Amino acid sequence: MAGLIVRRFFQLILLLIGISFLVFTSMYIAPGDPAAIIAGPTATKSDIDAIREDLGLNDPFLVQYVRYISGVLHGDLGYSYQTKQPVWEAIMTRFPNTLNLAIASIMVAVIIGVVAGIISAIRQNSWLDVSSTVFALAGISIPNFWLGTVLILIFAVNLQILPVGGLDHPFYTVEGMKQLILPAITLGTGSAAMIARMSRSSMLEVIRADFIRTARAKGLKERTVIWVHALRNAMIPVITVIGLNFGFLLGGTIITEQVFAINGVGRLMVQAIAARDFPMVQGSVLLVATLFVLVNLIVDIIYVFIDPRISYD
Amino acid sequence: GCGGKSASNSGGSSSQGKGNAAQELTYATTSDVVGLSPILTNDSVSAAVINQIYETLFVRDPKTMEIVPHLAESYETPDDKTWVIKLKKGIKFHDGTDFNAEAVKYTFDKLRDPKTAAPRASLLEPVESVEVKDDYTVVIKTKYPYGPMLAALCHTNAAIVSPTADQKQDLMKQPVGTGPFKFVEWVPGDHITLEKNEQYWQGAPKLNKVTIKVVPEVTTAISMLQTGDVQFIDNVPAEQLSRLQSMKNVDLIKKEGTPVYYLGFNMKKAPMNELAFRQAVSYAINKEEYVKQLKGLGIQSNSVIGPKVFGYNEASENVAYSYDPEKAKQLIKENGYKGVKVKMLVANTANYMKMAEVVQAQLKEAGINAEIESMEWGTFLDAVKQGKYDLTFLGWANSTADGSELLYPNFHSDNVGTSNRIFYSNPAFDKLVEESRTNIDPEVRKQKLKEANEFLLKDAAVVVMNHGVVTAAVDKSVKGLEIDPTGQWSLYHVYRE
Amino acid sequence: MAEALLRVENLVTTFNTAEGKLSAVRGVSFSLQKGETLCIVGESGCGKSITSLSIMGLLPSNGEISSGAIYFEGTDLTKLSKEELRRIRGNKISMIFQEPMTALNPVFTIGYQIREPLMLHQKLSKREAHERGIELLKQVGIPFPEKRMKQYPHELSGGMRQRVMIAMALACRPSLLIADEPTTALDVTIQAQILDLINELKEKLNMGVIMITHDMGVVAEMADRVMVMYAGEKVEEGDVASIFANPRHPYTKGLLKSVPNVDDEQYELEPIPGTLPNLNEKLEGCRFHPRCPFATEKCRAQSPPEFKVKEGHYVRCWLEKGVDIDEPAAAATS
Amino acid sequence: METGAVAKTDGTPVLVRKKKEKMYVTTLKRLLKNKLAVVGLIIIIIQILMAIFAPWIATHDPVKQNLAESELPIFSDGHWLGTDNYGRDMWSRIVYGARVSLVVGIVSVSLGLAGGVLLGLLAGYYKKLDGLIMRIVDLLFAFPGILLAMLIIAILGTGLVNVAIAISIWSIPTCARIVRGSVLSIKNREYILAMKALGASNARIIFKHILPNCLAPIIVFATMRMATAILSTASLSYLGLGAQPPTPEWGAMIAAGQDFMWTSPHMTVVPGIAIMLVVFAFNVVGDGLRDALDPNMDLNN
Amino acid sequence: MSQPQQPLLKLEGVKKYYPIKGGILQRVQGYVKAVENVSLEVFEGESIGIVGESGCGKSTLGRTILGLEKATDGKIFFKNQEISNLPEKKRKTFKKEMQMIFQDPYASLDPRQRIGAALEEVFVIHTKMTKAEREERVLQLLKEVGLKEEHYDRYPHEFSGGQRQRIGIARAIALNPSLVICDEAVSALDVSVQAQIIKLLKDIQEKHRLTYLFISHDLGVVRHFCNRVLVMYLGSTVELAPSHELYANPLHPYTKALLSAIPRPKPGVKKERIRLEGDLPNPANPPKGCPFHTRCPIATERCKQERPEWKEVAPNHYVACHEVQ
Ligand SMILES: Nc1ncnc2c1ncn2[C@@H]1O[C@H](COP(=O)(O)OP(=O)(O)OP(=O)(O)O)[C@@H](O)[C@H]1O
Ligand SMILES: Nc1ncnc2c1ncn2[C@@H]1O[C@H](COP(=O)(O)OP(=O)(O)OP(=O)(O)O)[C@@H](O)[C@H]1O
Ligand SMILES: [Mg+2]
Ligand SMILES: [Mg+2]
Repeated sequence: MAGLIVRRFFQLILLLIGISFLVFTSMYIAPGDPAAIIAGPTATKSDIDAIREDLGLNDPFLVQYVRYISGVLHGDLGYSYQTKQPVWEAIMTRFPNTLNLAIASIMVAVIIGVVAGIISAIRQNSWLDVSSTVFALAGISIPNFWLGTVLILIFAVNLQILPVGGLDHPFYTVEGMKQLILPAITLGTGSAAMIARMSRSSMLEVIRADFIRTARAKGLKERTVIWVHALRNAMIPVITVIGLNFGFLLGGTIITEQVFAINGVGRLMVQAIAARDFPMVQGSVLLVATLFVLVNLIVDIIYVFIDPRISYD
Repeated sequence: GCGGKSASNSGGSSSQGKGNAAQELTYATTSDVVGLSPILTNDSVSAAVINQIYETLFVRDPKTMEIVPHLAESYETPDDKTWVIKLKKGIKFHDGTDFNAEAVKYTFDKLRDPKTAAPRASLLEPVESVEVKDDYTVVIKTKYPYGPMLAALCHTNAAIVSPTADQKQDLMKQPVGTGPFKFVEWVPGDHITLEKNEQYWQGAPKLNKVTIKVVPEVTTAISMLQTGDVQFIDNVPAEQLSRLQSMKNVDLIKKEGTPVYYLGFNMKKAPMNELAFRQAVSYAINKEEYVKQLKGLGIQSNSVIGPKVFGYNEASENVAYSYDPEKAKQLIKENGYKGVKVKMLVANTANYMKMAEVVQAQLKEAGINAEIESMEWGTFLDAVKQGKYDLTFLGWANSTADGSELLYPNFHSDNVGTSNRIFYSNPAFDKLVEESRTNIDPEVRKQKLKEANEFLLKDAAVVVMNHGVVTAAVDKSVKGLEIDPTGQWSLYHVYRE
Repeated sequence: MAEALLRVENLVTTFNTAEGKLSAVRGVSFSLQKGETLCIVGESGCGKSITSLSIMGLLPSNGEISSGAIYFEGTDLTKLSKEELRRIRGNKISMIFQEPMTALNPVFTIGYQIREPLMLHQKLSKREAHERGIELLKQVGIPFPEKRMKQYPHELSGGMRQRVMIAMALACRPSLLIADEPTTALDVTIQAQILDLINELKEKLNMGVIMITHDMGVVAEMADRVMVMYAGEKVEEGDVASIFANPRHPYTKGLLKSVPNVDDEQYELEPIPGTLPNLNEKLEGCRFHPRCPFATEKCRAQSPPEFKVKEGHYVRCWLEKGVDIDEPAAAATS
Repeated sequence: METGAVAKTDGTPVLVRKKKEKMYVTTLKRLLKNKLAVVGLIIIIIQILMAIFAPWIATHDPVKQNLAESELPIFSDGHWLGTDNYGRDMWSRIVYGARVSLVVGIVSVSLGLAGGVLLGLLAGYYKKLDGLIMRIVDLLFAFPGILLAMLIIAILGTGLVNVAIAISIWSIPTCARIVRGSVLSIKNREYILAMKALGASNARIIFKHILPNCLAPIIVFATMRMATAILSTASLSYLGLGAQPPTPEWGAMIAAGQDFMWTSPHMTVVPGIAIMLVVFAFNVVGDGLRDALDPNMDLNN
Repeated sequence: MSQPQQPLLKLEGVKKYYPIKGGILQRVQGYVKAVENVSLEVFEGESIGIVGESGCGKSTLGRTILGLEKATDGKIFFKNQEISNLPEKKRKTFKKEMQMIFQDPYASLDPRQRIGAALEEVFVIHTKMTKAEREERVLQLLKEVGLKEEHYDRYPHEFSGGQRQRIGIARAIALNPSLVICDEAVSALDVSVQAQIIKLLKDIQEKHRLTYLFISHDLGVVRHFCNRVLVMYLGSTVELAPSHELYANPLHPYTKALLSAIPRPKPGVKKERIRLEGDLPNPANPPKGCPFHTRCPIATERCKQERPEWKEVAPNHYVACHEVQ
């Protein structure tokens, strides 16, 4: 296990170098000139040229990349082209929001998803199963924008019990939790849907295994049989999906952040891409990649604890 | 929302407040400011905030669009390349330093310095030098007679910054100006807080606190307006009008504005470089029908220089080729444009997409197949610059509200490849524009602009889709808000009741 | 006569399969007294496991009891609700399953699985259950039970898993133990130890035991009574001495002849020719007749009823009625 | 999986066996016993027919504007599903939209599956490849979608095929991880060991024994992904990659309708329901398939 | 049998240790010594019975010979070629010749594959038979192990324990291998079927000079089936002798205890059996000296200290015990 962690750490460094190069190249290849965007529509050629020179965009590609990556290796993620703010600082003002939102939504998703999935597995083809299926499908087919807006309309505008948006109170305060509810539900439903379907299907596989019969033979309550004996065996694909969704949420989710006016990483990254703000894009991609590797590492470790037959040595 | 509900318990003294309403205001903007230095930014959101913190030497009277001195006391033009500007005395920056000629020189020189890489350095491109004559007099020398000089000085990018502060700190993050509001805090991506400048030279503003909040989604901003989390939004999209109108606590402000939106032809390519084709397209487009789609948030005018812009002349309206499907069809038939395929490059913002969809359908009616290709803004700019299009839609905010500053960047051959995105290049037209720019007599300038405008229309270089309407939706408690036709506004006179 | 511990009456268990409804158990009846051991023997696939699973109410999802009754201490298990049945399972009736490899949950430690029934039915605390678990493992002859408690099933050998199953089944000192080939994976020394343990508990708790096994040695050692099954039916039942000494059914005889003898190397195995009929095979008459060397016309036509050989010894074979089965009456058909 | 054998008709077999239907026939039969799955199949078939015969089914020209009749609600005269903000007939747009949306949905999910399943199988099975493949997958995951789309436009240009490529690349990391997780737990099962003992090649073990046993999560992923794929088309066409206006396409219709949620909710609801129907259909068919392929599943309930 | 011919399979000091992990970090805390220093020669055409306490490493030995587990140490020769460190690719030819019948027939069958397909697959892997040929062969195999054609299209879960075991047997003998490791291959079968299967295995052996490693607990079956018997205890070999000799004259105290514990199919007749007392040793931490000394009735001080040698005490009769001369 320690070996796994060390190995992952080295892989992470390689991955980060790889992805930064890839992002750098893509930004370079993709059309759009950061200087022209910063200068705005009114800019003249001389305005743009001055900005290009200032940002060092006239240097050869490799020079630019090496300059960037050596900065990163020294712990300097650079400065935003647009706002001149240090990238690290910009990301870190957003990240706590994204993290809060991600945690809240994954909690919503896991609770709803696993419960719905298991109920529909043990009551396969009953009305409960069908309605949970329909719920899950709605969850995945309804665009977040639509759901978020409707939720705002109902709970914030009409009932006035929850705030419309924003995320500026600490998550442990009542205010903060209130602010998290709607976005967490909006984001959570999609993940919940996937988790529900996954739990259902892998539960159905497990529920007919011999050891479930053993558990029943012991006279265990049906609840224990399902929630302890079957669930743990069915968890591998479910944990994978949870990990994936959590990783995805940690990357920020532009639509929900937009709808609920949450100052998160997703919005930052999208704006940075729109503005061709290379250092900012790089910084957020590196963050997302690191987080994702981390989440996956945790998932891989959880695998071992869920299924002792799995080993990585 | 950001403490919107708690707006009622501002313990501070609401001295000028009418009744007991808290003199606080939250404004929602769809995107964050880029920065708070007038020198280093060039976008409308930053400008809106900068306008509350900094001030310019001259301003336009929002009603008459006349240019009047603001930080300046008066000006004279001893010759047509020299501007001697007298400054008001006793004005202080927020950091306590004096506003004086030195500050003006510092600001303008910094803006012009290529090392600064100011995005709008071109604003003062005609300026040769800025000299301090005495503490409160600056002398600006231009390279050539420059007609729109005062208009340029009204522009946000020409707002005066505190030199001391600029040397000490990053104005992008900690702005220091002379304006009615002082900077308190900026949480990037989330909000900016301003407070009243008690020492403001015209007397302290009525609002104690102003919050500029980033709410990227208009529908959410409107919901916030409805719940009272936000009191003021601007740039209302047409689709949201009916919702806003149905809201009892909201006033809608609409005003004819300076922006202009037009369809541009790629003049480097056939058949767009043929007048007949352009005429056909102009005839084929039913602008009225399009403007109707804007539900009152657009003005139909054929003139490139809009009604609110210096240089407009009503007489020019009729010079343009207005909607006439028969003539369009006839031209198409005569010149064999039937079924010709053109690529319509569109930036993916809602209003351009709408223009594209409507025009595409109308052109199809006339027999021209336009294929829409939508693009993200940065890509769009690149593609346009490289001329990878046949037709496109463009807009110009006209924030100086001066016709020369519209025609010169957009259509003068000097700017082909940058702001002249349609590659329009015509010596006769260039000459007219130059004349309008290099003369400081307003009447002469007006005449030249009229001619240039009509020249463009006759040449069917562009098809004007509409002129903008500036809008705002405010909570009924908000009083005294006035919007400039350029879309800018000041909160100085605003109060709540 | 006192109420039997378990009385199975005309049990019919069917499966829904792609080929339609199949009966795996066809009208089996037997009973078991407290403190008695009944061994069920029979050809592999004849329905022994399914019979015991029917008693437990743990048939595979495509199986169901289509008729018959199972009285346990006087109550009909087939009529009980799931919850009532659950309370009995693992507590009063427990079962050792045939496949120890798949019957243990792969993701829980041995300790966890063995503690569960103790904590549930005997309301032991986790620590007490742990101690008890270790003790149980020791009883079934698992070395270093403390270590084993922390291991996962896949880390144990086949025999160890089987012993864990046994320990779990014995955990709550049930009044009825169903053991489906409990010692197949065990070496004879451990087997002896386990059999002793079962006998000891039987004595102590007056437990009834149903034991399914193929090992005639085990049968001889353990059984009070023996039931022989063939193709889903009971063909012979009697006390252990008379079954071994005086088997009446040709199948039983064949079975006993196929036992390899440890003490005599020259002993020739005599397998019964032919194979078990298919579940869906429509067979007129006695289900054994295609393989029976003594089959008569009657056997082919009519299913034999149960004949009494002597008190407690019953057989279902027409030969019982007058024909001497030591003289082949007809050529064997295989 | 191998099909149940069929006795050859050339007369050679000595042992005659009742002719057994092929595996897929059995599966299909089992599938057809599942009522919900049949409903799903019917919906899919209808949608496909709708796409193929769009010109005959649509009542209007889907791109023809009629600004005078814009935003008509549902059940208006002549437009039973109403019209959009340009007065285009919603029903006709839905019908034609099926063409783009179904194709993009199916193609991109299949492509994504192909890539993801392969990567997942390899990573899960071969310890040596695991690190490399999974980091590539992480890289794909962390790589911003918009940037990818812009890159595809820059390199491959626009067009529907490229949309499918972009969306399928988005599906790969998720799919790969799901598959890998299942492979990790299946590859240690005893029957895989048994296949190794028999001398089965790794390819055979992976594709014939591991893959079928981790089919359930793959099916779930694929059927759920359908929704996301169709919805993502909208954001791609917004970036200029997908179907461009006025071409009708469900995802884009929803996206366009969002501005009109207050005045004309049907503009989002109608295409939303269309997508949901497709996803519902694929999901219940997927469920049915899963059950039909699972030999442990009882047939009757 | 014991002519100085080349052995088909030769083990030299084979060891297999499993790491024991624990703690949050799943660190290796020790090793289970499942197979400890086993050396053995197996000749073509013979059957060697392997008996021993459950958990003594019989299955692990079988899996290690097949290469399913990598031996921790030692060498394995098959037909004179060392196979213990052969790369996976080169193994395939040997795999065809070495087969294993797994102890748990159910777990070793792919739950999603019908029996017919599972059996045919063996031929797909190793031969170029046509579909029809394969099918014919499979039907024949099914018949040989006492299953029916109808079973061809069934899934593993639809069989009884004994039927599954027969499927495992059919799969292992399908290719006429030269070595079959039978891990409790007949334990779940009733005696009549067992007798059939044993007959079948013997017939094949005669026909193809097959070699069996026959792991079993049923000493009766072993006696009938095997020429030689190997007794294992706690990963080590303790005795090896021709079966008649072993049954008649067991030397090692563990073998004696084992033989005395066989239940006889004679109700009422109770034979006195040797009960083993003492602590069962821990395979992770086997005792010093003779692994059996903790339970041995005749253990001496020497047994506690010194590991007994593996020595030939009579022709072809090997034993590892200090007390046997
Ligand atoms: N789920 C099932 N579906 C269909 N048939 C089944 C199912 N389970 C068992 N059977 C069949 O039922 C019959 C009886 O099976 P059972 O397991 O009771 O046999 P058994 O007597 O225990 O045999 P063994 O000694 O081999 O374990 C067998 O022929 C088997 O094929
Ligand atoms: N994967 C594993 N991890 C750890 N220990 C293991 C593993 N597999 C087997 N062992 C241990 O190795 C030892 C030998 O196991 P093996 O399965 O070879 O025994 P066996 O002789 O076949 O026993 P049985 O007759 O009960 O099947 C046991 O102590 C077992 O716990
Ligand atoms: Mg059985
Ligand atoms: Mg074993």
